[in-house]
Amino acid sequence: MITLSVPGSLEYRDVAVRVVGAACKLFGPPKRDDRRASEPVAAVAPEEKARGELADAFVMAVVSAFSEAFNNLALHGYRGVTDKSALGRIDIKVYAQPIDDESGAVVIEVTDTGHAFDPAQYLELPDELPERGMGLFIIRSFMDEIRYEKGPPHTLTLVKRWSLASSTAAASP
Amino acid sequence: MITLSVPGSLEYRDVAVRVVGAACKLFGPPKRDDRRASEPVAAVAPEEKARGELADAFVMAVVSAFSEAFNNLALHGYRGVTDKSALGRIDIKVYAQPIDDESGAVVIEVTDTGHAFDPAQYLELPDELPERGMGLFIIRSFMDEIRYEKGPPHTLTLVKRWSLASSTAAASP
Amino acid sequence: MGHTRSDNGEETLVSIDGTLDALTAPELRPTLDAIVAEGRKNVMLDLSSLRLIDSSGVGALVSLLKRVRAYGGEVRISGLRDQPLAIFKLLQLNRVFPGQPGA
Amino acid sequence: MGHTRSDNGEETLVSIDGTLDALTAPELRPTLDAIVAEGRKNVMLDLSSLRLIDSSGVGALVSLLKRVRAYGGEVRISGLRDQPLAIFKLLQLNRVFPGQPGA
Ligand SMILES: Nc1ncnc2c1ncn2[C@@H]1O[C@H](COP(=O)(O)OP(=O)(O)O)[C@@H](O)[C@H]1O
Ligand SMILES: Nc1ncnc2c1ncn2[C@@H]1O[C@H](COP(=O)(O)OP(=O)(O)O)[C@@H](O)[C@H]1O
Repeated sequence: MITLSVPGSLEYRDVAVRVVGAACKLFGPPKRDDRRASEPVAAVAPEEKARGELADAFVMAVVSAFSEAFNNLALHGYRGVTDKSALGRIDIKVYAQPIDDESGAVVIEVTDTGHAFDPAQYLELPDELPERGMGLFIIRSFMDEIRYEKGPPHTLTLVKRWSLASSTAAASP
Repeated sequence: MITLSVPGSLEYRDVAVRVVGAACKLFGPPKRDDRRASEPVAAVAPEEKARGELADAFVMAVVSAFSEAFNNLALHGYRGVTDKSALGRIDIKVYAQPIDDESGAVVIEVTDTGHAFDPAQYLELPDELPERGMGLFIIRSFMDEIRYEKGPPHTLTLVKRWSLASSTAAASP
Repeated sequence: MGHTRSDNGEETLVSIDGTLDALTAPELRPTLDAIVAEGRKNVMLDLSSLRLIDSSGVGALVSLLKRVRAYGGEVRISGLRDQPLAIFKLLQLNRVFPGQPGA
Repeated sequence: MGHTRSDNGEETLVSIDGTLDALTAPELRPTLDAIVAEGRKNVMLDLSSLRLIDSSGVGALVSLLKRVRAYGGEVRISGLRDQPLAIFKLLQLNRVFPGQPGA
């Protein structure tokens, strides 16, 4: 498990996104199959390519969703906090939930002490040409599970699953 | 303050180094002088260049020193731990120590529960062509202060100061 | 995020690189507002060096699109790839923003 | 870290990119060991794409240098810059490793 704690302000988003991105590489779908390291490169190559794409898409989805969650905390959760020293924090836990050798999940728990909200209220895009209100839609679309536990502290849990079966199937001749 | 906690193993070094690098950008010498934003670009340019170099060198030094400290914990501090689930953690705190508008310091505290050691024993390079034993030399050379408090938990504190006076002096015609 | 604007006759080209998000989108706003204030009708966004975008970044571009269309202009995009492409597809904006002229 | 080895007559060129550190140096070892086992006398390390090095990475390169010198060969480096250059200067290794032939 990796834990990170930063002040609830947009400046810290970049640090948090980097941690989540790196955590996906550690806990998400592996790019290389170490068990096949002794096989000839040609046999492994197409599968490696499919795995690489699976891993990249995984990181992309999780980083996109997490960024929206972080934005919401800094912009809405801690809205109206003008005294910087009184600013609440954003605590992030990232860990792997192993399923088997070929699949697993990455879980991200984001905890804050700001305003609460009800994610069930924001299920659809507000407009055909939306300028805001897309954050929760992006989170829901890119993650497999989203849970919210009202506090304070409030915890938003994001879960993204992966399975090598989908990538190896695509790569098989 | 930013806090990060990871298992005491080399795989997590990259996450930790990213956080420390990003923290240096937030807490170290600023690249831009926001007070001069309204001045013509030509007047600001040479100073911005000097500031950019100061900031880059600062991040380089801190990241290099911190990487060595992390290596040492994973390789020596938690040496001999074979059961991964019993592996101790590395807790990292990074914060700014403001001095004035023109200078400050970044403080990194690294805490572990592994073997203790005495940094005062490793003051010099072991050899003219060293293959090991360079870590503490690098830490000492790149940081302004290093403190070690024996526990457990043990805490290694690294301090690096910065001052814009040196960069603006260099950039003045 | 970095961006450049260049005017070439009727066309205005805006190239955006790096990360366009809640933190950096405000830096882009004055450039977009000026384009609207000047009533530029043919705006091209080069997003080939854009690495990451979030909903705030998308919001800034959609706002530009709406305002330029309001006076009869058009905003095209080119070079969309990786994460920004995934976001545009998800929000079905790749249909809303036309691509290169003639493409 | 990525690395490539190519042999051109007498010379062996090893290009190393990315981060050479405690985690990745072990991946480089087999290549360096093979160079020594084959007794290659003229080794050039291209470090122009090396972004970050730590003491373990330096240790691997110094170990190569010592072993190649032991049988009368030489290891040169080229392209050192940024953080790796700072580390080599600090450890005074830029004097130990000769640069390009004739440089
Ligand atoms: N962490 C949060 N704390 C408080 N309110 C939130 C939080 N996240 C979202 N909200 C509320 O949900 C609404 C929809 O969020 P979102 O879909 O991300 O769009 P946007 O942030 O662009 O408004 C927000 O406008 C806000 O009122
Ligand atoms: N965090 C630590 N815990 C235990 N021992 C340490 C720690 N850091 C350093 N040491 C001891 O100090 C020695 C010198 O460290 P260093 O200068 O980094 O070189 P190296 O790691 O290459 O040996 C190490 O070999 C080790 O015995």
